[in-house]
Amino acid sequence: MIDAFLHAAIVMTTPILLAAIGGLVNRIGGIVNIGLESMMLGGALIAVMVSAQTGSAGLAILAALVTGAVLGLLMSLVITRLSANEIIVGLGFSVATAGLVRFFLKSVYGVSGTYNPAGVAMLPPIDIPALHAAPVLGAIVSGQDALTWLAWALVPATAFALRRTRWGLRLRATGAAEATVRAVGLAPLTIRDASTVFAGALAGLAGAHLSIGVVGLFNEGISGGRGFIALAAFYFGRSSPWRTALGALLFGGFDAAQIRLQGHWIPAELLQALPYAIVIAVLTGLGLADRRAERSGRMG
Amino acid sequence: AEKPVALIIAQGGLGDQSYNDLAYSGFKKALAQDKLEGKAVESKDVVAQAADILRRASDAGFGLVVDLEYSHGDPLAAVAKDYPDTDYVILNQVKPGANVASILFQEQEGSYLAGALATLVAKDASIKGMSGKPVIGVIGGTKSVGIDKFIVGYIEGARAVDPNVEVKVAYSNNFGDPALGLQMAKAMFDGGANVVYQVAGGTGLGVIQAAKDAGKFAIGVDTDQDGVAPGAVLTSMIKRTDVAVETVMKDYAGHAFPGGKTVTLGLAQNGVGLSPMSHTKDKIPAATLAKVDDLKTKILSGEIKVWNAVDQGYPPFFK
Amino acid sequence: MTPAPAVAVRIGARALTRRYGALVANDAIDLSVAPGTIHSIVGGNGAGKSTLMRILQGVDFPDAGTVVLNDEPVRLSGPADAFARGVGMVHQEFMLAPPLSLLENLILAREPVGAAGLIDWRKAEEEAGNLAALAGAAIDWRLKAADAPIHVRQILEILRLLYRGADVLILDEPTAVLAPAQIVELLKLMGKLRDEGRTILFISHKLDEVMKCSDAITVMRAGRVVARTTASDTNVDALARAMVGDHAPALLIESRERPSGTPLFSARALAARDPLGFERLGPVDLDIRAGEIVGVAAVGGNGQDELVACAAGILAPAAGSIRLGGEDLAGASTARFRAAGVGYVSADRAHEGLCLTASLADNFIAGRERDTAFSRLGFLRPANIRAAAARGLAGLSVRYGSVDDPASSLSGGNQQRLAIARELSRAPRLLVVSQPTRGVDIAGTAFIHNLIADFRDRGGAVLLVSESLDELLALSDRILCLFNGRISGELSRSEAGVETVGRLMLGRRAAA
Amino acid sequence: MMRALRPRVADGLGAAAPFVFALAIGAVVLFAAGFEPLSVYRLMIEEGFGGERRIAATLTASTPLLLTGLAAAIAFRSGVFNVGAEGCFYLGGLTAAVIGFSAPSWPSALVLGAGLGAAALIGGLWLLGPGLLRARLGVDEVVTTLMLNFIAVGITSWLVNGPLLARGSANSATPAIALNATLPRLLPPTTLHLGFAISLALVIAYGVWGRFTVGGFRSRLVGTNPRFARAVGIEPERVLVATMVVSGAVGGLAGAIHALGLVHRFVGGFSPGYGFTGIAIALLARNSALGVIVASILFGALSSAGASIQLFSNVPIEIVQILQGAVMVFATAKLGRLWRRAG
Ligand SMILES: Nc1ncnc2c1ncn2[C@@H]1O[C@H](COP(=O)(O)OP(=O)(O)OP(=O)(O)O)[C@@H](O)[C@H]1O
Ligand SMILES: Nc1ncnc2c1ncn2[C@@H]1O[C@H](COP(=O)(O)OP(=O)(O)OP(=O)(O)O)[C@@H](O)[C@H]1O
Ligand SMILES: [Mg+2]
Ligand SMILES: [Mg+2]
Repeated sequence: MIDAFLHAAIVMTTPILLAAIGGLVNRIGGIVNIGLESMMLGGALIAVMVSAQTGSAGLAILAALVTGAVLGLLMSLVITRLSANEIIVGLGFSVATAGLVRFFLKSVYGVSGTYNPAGVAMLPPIDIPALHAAPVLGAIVSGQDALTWLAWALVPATAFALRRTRWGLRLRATGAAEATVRAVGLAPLTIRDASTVFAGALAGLAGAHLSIGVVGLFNEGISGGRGFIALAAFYFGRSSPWRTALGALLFGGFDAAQIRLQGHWIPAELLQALPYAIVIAVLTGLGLADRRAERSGRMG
Repeated sequence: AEKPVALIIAQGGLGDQSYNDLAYSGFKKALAQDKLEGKAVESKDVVAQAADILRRASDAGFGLVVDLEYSHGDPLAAVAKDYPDTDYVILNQVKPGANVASILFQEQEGSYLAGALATLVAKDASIKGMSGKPVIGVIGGTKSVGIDKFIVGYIEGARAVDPNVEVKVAYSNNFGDPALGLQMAKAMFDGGANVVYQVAGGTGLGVIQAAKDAGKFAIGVDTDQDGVAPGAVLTSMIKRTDVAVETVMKDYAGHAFPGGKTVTLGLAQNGVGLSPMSHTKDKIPAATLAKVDDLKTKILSGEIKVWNAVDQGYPPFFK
Repeated sequence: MTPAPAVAVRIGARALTRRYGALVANDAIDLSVAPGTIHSIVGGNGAGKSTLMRILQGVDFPDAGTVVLNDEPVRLSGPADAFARGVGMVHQEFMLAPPLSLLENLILAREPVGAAGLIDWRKAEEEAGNLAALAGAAIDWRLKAADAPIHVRQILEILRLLYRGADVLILDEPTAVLAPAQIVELLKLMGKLRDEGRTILFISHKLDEVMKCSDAITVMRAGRVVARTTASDTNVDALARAMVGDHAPALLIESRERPSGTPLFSARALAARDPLGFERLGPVDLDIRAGEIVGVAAVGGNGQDELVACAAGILAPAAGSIRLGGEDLAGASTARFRAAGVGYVSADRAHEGLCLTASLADNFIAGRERDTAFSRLGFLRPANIRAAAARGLAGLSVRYGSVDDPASSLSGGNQQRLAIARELSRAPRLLVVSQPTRGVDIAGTAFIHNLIADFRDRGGAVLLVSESLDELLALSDRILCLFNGRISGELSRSEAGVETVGRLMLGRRAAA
Repeated sequence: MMRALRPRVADGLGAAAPFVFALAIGAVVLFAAGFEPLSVYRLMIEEGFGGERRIAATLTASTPLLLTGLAAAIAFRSGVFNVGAEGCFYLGGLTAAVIGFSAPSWPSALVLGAGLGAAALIGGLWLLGPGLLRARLGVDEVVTTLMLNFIAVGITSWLVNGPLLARGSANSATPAIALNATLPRLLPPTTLHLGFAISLALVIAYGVWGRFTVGGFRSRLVGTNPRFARAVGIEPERVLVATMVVSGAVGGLAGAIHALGLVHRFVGGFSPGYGFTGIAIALLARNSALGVIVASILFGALSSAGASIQLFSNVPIEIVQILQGAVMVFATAKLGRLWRRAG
């Protein structure tokens, strides 16, 4: 029972984590990405289409990555080059992309909402025979797909890259002081665009994980608000990949838990609202802690 | 020729893999068969635009308006009074008016049979994948009384064949999230459920996928979903919304619109019922099928009256 | 380093023009800077100095004319291009990423990378160490830029140019935020760099500095070059005349004897933290009497900002008490401080002193909108508001279009006049003033000094913080020196001199 | 007084540009799908504004947007990025519906007053928390108000499925409100109701408030420069909390007017995202009252025409969503830069 729960928690965490890492990097570069949802949706659809066409999950993933990246670039250009408000652009992108996806499905495939072609190649789970039998660990790591591994590998990799590579340094500088970055001869807007492209690519992968990693079909509701959950996760994480991962895990774990807890203590509607309340509670706690630290002061 | 027909799509829109899609397919079929003109109207804001859309269609010379949106009941009754020459159809509720036809479904009756079959199959360890224990599940797309009408009937049917049955109930809060549906069903299968009934539109496609992965059974809903994953879908609780729309349009084309009448579509009218089970029939012992048939006969004869959560409220065995 | 090339003009401009709308910020500028020299550019506020420098650095682009490098006209594509040609600039505003460490700020855009494309921190530290040694500065490279003292940030910006291999250094008002001792250090460093063959473009409003360090001087006024000279051919007065044109202002403030009586403002055991939570101030005791200007001298980051913020009621003290005219203001809101009679002229004109997007009229009455003169039953009285603003501005000889224009339409010096006028129009009892003339030209400075002295003469109390010792010595009746958040000495007007104050600011004892 | 509403020509052009862009993008999509964009747009204009009834339908559709746009504008003006109007809309709608069906014997004015007032109160209280959190602890209000939307939807759908469910209803809905609780129709038989006039009046009052009152003056200073505001003795925290509460109250009121004026009960799917559309409207309007009115009516027309054009053409409804999304994308973009770059 606990094994199944842990396994499900990891599966549910993967798309949130992928999108949240992207959103985190984007935010460090200076853009709060509200459009992750649309990039997920685009990635999910393209993944199913390419997978059904070619029978290759690898190509499908690549296509989802590119789709998310292109959507990210488009969104970024409006924000950086036309100085538009990132929040409204992100919301608009989500609305317009949802409409476009439906419009596309109707006019190309003559279907509404769901696209369920034959011959979708799924992402294969990676079994680790040595760990399969291990009690808790086996359930967590065995039988997960490549995108889940990628998502978790990205956590330390992102933390490392932010600290130790020139791209990380430039990204942090861009988010903190755009004029400075321009003055030293770099192109802050391009750096910012690159971070949105990265976020879009990861959100595209998150979509692919949902459509060809979990179910093998596309539905217009498949992103299920996970882009917004990812937003909460990286806000929670502030600028730390590890804390962001913790936030994503909180939501993924909660999703896995709530489907097991339903009908036991509280009504399903309220149970499902709980993670949002937890986010507020955690932010309040962090705010209080900051305030206390400020009150008690530091030695300088 | 007759004046054209308008079909007003309910919340959730086309693509819900369920109610709207089914009605729409009946609508298209009727247009072709009866040589009618017609348009379907979708709106993100369908709740608020009730009277506006109904009046616009009536003003624009549509002769029949079929409204799928539940919240349009009262506005439809009001608009219908102003347009005596236009016919209206409302579903799932009864509204007055000589030019208004009401269509009611008895989804609880078909769900009752689904629950009974699910329990019998679950208890039969000779069927591949079944544990032999009376544990089954159901996943609703949202917590609402319209969905609970299915769920209550399902539970009642399960209890009819085994009072000790355990029925796991959960709601996905989303009709379009198959990944969530898959995880929810998986949790139920992991928890010992043998058969899971889905009443959750696109989310339910994930439930079927999970049954296939787990070597258990799902039960489809609305359309015959047995073919979605042949062998993994035990049966489907078919609700003939398409037939209802098709029939009423045919009557309209033939100048026999059932204005002022209430059309009830239950087991007796073949408006709801189980699918032919073309992929699974062979795996199920004949006695089990006979038992389900027997229950069906009893419902038809009135010997069994299945609980209708919409009319009767919630029964004591369901919270 | 780069050997001085055999050219006549290392950097310069030819008929260079830059317009902002109707305003001609640079009007057919010709400039020639010889290699291996320190070339100063002086001029009043808005003369166009920064604009010219930004164009030379490729951050901005001319509408007509060209930049000249090594005798050749060139078209710079951007700052990266300028860096590639050996030209680097320290901007008037700090160009550092606050949350990054000093080392990270140093290497940004030219990071040493080692194996696998990772930043080679050891190499970075080594180069940083060499540069610090060259500048004769001790720098904790791990400190966040936000936490570093101002002079360290200023030095870092110069070191960054050297790190990038620039041999032309454009320094736009680098001394504006430094204490006297630090200015001396900086000028020394500049001389050393020049002697090594580098070319330096230096901008400052402090003409004595300019006289001290320059090989050549170009004077700008209203977008044009009005004089070219050398330090040996001119003097401070001549330069000032060239800058402002005909009307050179008189600069004489009379000192006052120390007034007696109970203090109007009195702080006891006052302590405060900066926004990052570091103890910066205190505990200090401070009294100010009506009719007295108390000046505070301190090197940046020694608690004077916190003192000002506490006295103005912007910052809640970590400990201690503040009383004004007997009223206890401990824990009171800014609004209560103001109601009690505190006026405040912020050092941060653009963000705290004014609301640049709001109209002149709104800026003038902001904070008094509830007065019956300006509103009735919650409704504003626009006619009264505009009339009051017009009256207020009339006495300041501020040039403006309409009181409905945004405050951003005023030049920097005029913005400062507006900010001070607003505070004085409230008839405060205590005026807290921080850096009243930072970046203000000579004429504006004199005007502002007169406003402050007038207020004192009418019985007002003034707390004055300034980085300019000249200003403190010209205005203050009494000078307090802060070092490490504590009062390191107190001098009367007659005792105070640049030497003594400078020593106390650095925590050393005053000479007997 | 009209000065507050008088548009500046340049502002007007600036605000129209996003629509032009969105229409161009929509035209490409339509063309690609084999439709004639111009005739689709002509049909949309006819369905949006062609005749009294269509105009009434458009104004009805714009009513909730006027108020959610107003709720957003009030907040943005003071520098608070409140995205929580959606949640307030749900809570306000449910509150008003409950009062509306519970007191069938009260005088109409009383029950309407109670319904609208209670909804405003609930909406205001709902956002008091985020206001205080931001003012006291610096907790980002975008996240807290976004999260509160999900929570409000959860709470209302629980209530409407359980304790407040109408007997015999096959979907989540409260009983219908009593006749005394319905806002009167302005132009029968169209659905245009008194709520439109109330909403319009409130937006105009906002324009007057923002320009001519002490409160509007303070909110503008706090919104553009909070440090300056503090330095001259205005307390940004007070303004911020008050703003959040007022914004929430307007959001709650919007829901109440929607329930009492149009839907006549609370049902599942009560708002198709009016709160979020309101954000777009406020940004598009640059927080000006006139802008809110114009943008609300345009979005209302898009919605009402989007539904009814389907009766006369085969254009998929998604074109409305695409247009709306595209307007949002370009709402705050400085489109002039495209030309400067090219030129
Ligand atoms: N980006 C800009 N847009 C519009 N006007 C500008 C801009 N930058 C500078 N100006 C105007 O150009 C003129 C010259 O400004 P500049 O900053 O070059 O003056 P400065 O000599 O450096 O003055 P200061 O001594 O105050 O630093 C001023 O009137 C200024 O207001
Ligand atoms: N310092 C302040 N900062 C922000 N808002 C304020 C401040 N003072 C009052 N308000 C707001 O202005 C409105 C009027 O309040 P009130 O009459 O107390 O203002 P006031 O400035 O104290 O007036 P008065 O000067 O007449 O005493 C209230 O909405 C209040 O919240
Ligand atoms: Mg300058
Ligand atoms: Mg200056």
